[in-house]
Amino acid sequence: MEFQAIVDRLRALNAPGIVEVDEPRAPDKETKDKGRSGRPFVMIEPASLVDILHLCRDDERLQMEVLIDITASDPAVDDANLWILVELLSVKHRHRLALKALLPKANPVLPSATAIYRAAQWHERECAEMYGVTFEGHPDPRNILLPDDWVGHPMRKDYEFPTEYHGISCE
Amino acid sequence: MTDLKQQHTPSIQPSSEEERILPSGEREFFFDVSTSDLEINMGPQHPATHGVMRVLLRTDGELVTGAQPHLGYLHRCAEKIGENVEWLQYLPYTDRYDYLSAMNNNLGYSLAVESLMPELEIPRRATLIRTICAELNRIASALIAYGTYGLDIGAFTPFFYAFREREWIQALFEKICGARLTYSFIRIGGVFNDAPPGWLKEVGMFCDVFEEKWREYYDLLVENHLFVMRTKDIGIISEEMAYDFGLTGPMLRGSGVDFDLRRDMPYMDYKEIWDAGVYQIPLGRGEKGTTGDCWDRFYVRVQEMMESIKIVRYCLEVIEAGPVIGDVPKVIKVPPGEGYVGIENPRGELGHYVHSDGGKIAVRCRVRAPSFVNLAVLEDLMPGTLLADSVAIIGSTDIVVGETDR
Amino acid sequence: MSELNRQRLFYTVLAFLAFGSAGKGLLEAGVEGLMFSIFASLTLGGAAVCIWERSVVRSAFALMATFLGVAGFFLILGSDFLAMAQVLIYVGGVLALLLFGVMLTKPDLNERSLPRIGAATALIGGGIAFLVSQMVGVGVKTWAMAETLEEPTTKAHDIGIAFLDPKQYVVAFELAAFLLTVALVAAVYIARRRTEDFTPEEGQV
Amino acid sequence: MSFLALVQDTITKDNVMGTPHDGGNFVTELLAKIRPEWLPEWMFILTAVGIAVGFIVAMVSVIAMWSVWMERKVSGHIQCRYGPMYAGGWHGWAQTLADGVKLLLKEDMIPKGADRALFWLAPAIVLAGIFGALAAMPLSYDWYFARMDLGVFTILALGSTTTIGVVMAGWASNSKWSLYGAMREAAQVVAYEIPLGVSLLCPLMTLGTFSLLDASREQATLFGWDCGMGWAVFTNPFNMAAFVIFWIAALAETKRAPFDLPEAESELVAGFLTEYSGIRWSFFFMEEYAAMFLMSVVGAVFFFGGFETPLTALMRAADLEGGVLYNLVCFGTLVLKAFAGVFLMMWLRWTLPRVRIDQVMTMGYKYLTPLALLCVLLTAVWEYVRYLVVG
Repeated sequence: MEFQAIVDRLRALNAPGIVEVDEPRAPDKETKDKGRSGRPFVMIEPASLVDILHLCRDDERLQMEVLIDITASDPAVDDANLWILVELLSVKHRHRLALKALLPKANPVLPSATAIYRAAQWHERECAEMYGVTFEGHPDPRNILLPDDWVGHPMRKDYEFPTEYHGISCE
Repeated sequence: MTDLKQQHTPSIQPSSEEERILPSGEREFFFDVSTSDLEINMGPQHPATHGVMRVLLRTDGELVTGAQPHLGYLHRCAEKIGENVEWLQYLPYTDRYDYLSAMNNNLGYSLAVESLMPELEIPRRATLIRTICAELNRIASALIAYGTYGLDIGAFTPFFYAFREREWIQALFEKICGARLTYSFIRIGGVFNDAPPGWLKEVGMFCDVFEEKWREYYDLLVENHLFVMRTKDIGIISEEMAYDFGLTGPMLRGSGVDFDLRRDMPYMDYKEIWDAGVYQIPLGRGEKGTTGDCWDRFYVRVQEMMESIKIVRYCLEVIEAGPVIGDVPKVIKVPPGEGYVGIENPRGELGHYVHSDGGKIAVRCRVRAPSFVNLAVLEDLMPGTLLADSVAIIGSTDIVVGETDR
Repeated sequence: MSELNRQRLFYTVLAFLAFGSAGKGLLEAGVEGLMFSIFASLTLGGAAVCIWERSVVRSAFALMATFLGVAGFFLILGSDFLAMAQVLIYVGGVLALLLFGVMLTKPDLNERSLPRIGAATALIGGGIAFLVSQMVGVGVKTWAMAETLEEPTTKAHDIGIAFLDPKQYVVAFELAAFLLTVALVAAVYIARRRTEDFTPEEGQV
Repeated sequence: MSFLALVQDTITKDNVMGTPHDGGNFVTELLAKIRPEWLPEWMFILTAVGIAVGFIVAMVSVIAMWSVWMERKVSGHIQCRYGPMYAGGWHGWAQTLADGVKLLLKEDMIPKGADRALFWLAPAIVLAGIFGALAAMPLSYDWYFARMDLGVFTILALGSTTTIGVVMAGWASNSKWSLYGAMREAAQVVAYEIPLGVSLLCPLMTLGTFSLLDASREQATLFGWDCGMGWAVFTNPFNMAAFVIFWIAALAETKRAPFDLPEAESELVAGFLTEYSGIRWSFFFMEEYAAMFLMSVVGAVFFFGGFETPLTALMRAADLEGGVLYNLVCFGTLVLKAFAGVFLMMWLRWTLPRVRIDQVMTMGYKYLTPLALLCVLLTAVWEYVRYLVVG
């Protein structure tokens, strides 16, 4: 299925929380729009992420069996939001779907998708330690790549690098 | 750690749940002797964890009752570095996460960046050289997987046989780009330089020799009775489980799922090659035991080497002279946008999510590492197996710790 | 006296006993006496360690000395078949199995509350008295030595005859075989008992 | 006729050869010629024993040294490489010597949590066991340390004590990997001692003796013809089957691949050897190689004719029996045959993957033991028939 067909299907299913559909566009000099390249995605409300994932997995025409990735992105220091990026893949129908949600940095709380995809478990752990996103209902919310006692969330743009670690200077 | 300790309750109450079906089909019971479980650290310096990974095992005699992988010993902040160096400067870092298939990593990253640059045209010769290099590297990586899996099972010699051919591949790479392990050869817009004279011919020679040697590999391990005894019916991943854990690549195909990104979501010229009917997708069919067992995964990897050879042969046939790199400036400025490209790495889907705001440096450079995802399945696979089986299972996931930790 | 010192004293005394008895044996009865003394020290020393040692696994290892010492006696008496059977079965088989079970226990030196001060002191005191009496040659007469250390001449031929001749050991042989078979069948039966046969109480052996 | 009587007849048939030479061990004999008058007998015996022990120690060292070099070359050539090539010049012959020096000079570490006494004792017990077993091995018809009529029984018995040393090493290391190695060793050896012993019964019944010397002499004649080719595997087909069982069990007893579970590198790091280093570590390897050699000797003597080849028969015909040359040829024959066995062990090790512990147990208890017992029965029948026919 093409991207547009997937979006239509999602709309037909009354998928909750769809904010907008963002597709790449050519730059436009008149409106001073720099344009956007890359691949299209669906913008959603963070709260309805789990519902949409449920829908995507269980609907027989979408049938996204595989959760490829859950990660976050911090677009800029002064941006108020984190981006939550979800990649889905349908093995049977051979199509992909990218989801994106804006999550306020002030209160980065998101329901966990672990119950739907087990694959989410480790991605969410990584996302949590790197960006400080709290996944509610995650069964094993420990650090995965960083040490257990690591302070701060390194992938945030405003992260300050530590000057020492356990008495060892990092200068 | 804490989690394991909470679960730590010596099994005194006998129940039918403790019944286990042995690989041989017999039923075994564990009930009469109440022993205390042993917590044992497999790694980070254990020979079977393929690098600095640690698995915390809970064992009852030889039986593994709990397993918990601990990662992060090789964490090198690859993604953070990606947000701090220029587009092209990041390319050598991609070599370092899956250091056994560096060409494929270069390729994945380059394709992801190129997906943000719609104007950029990749010359056909560059694409074909890319394909040749990526497939040769896939063979080299599969050879390591083959050899080290033999080591895990206890057979030493296949490892050296695999290295014999891998050495040739590395020599080929050395001739084309000067490096043997971390190539940085496939660049944004094409490849670094053209193949030296005679190189393509030597690749053809390699293909001829490899086809003969491959038979040797097959007889040495794949059909070896002891090897089959050790790997069949161990670590069975069902189709549903594979989906659930997001497995990709040989792990998924070992479970009998016919899915290969090269064919099903073609990038570069793979669609043309598939349409030419050059290669097939080997699948695990449970020939020796159950579909999705360790043997099936291993079998898929070994078969894929041959398929890669076929692809290389096709590329050698159709390749023509021409430029090898598109019109790329020294300092690349990528138009704003965000893209995700997943390619078929030897270990599964290697995804790069890149986000550009139009500058010289990425805003976000995410690596979706296949080993990282594939490793998560250990937690479910290992309990209920023997200690030796757990080693076989780790080996069959074919992880590269550089990639899991990035 | 601390536990460690007591242990050291015990082993020192044991070593003195062994060397003393060996020396005495050598002086009084030549090589035969020497051999007897060595094997006797091994047997008794191993047994003493086995009883005295706080670690179960060490006790089990000490049994090896006892078994070897007993095998040595058989050798002195000229029955090398018995000696080798003793080593093969008791050291190679029984002890290995014993260790297999015992090793599953924790390596905790304080977990056994067997003879602490009383037995150890008694043993050391007795040992010293014995040593002194032996060395000075007062009181205790030496045991009568075997006449000679005979060259062992057991042949398969003789053993076969001895085991199968109705006038010799066939009854004992058959009885032992029967006993072992029963034990084996019973072991197999126990090993194959099903889960349902077990009540929870039984499981907590 | 009952089975019992059948066995009895088989055993009691008069096929024990007269011993070609009745005397003490050759060290004692040699020393007796130069014994001074004033030397008391016990001191003389102690000296002789000391020299013999020194000889055995030297023998173990040489066997281990040669075997290690051989293993490295064999594995190298199997694996498309050369193995050691530099130390000492010709094909790296001095590599093991150099390694030995390195191991001697290495720091002798005992882990903090280890049981020091047992940790120290374990290599000693392992070595003592194998020395004792080697003492029962004759070098030729006239050269032996002890004339043992129970030679093979002694070898098996004393060889089995090395198990205790290995178990002790594993336990004393106070490492979980070592403990696993020790437990596997205990379980494995107990399981395979039975098929090993039982399968050896077949040639023992054919030859009618426990003594390695007599067994070898017995195999000189084929159908009454002294041609040096009356090997047990030729005179009785079931001995060949028994040899296969014996060989598998011997591999398990010497913890060689595919039965190297006690030290399974990829599973248990190094098993019971994990915490050992330096010369202590090398003691275990000396034991392993000596045990391989010893098992090959037992196999060679009881299945493949021992000292006997047509060459020895020829020398007997030429009336050279008892001479130094004859003994040297016997010795060389046995060593060659034994090293052929060692080579076979190495070949297997570098070819086959390791088996799993439950497969080891299944193989030992479910297949090898019953098969060995069946072999014994069939051998008995065959021998009885042969006895009736040939007489």
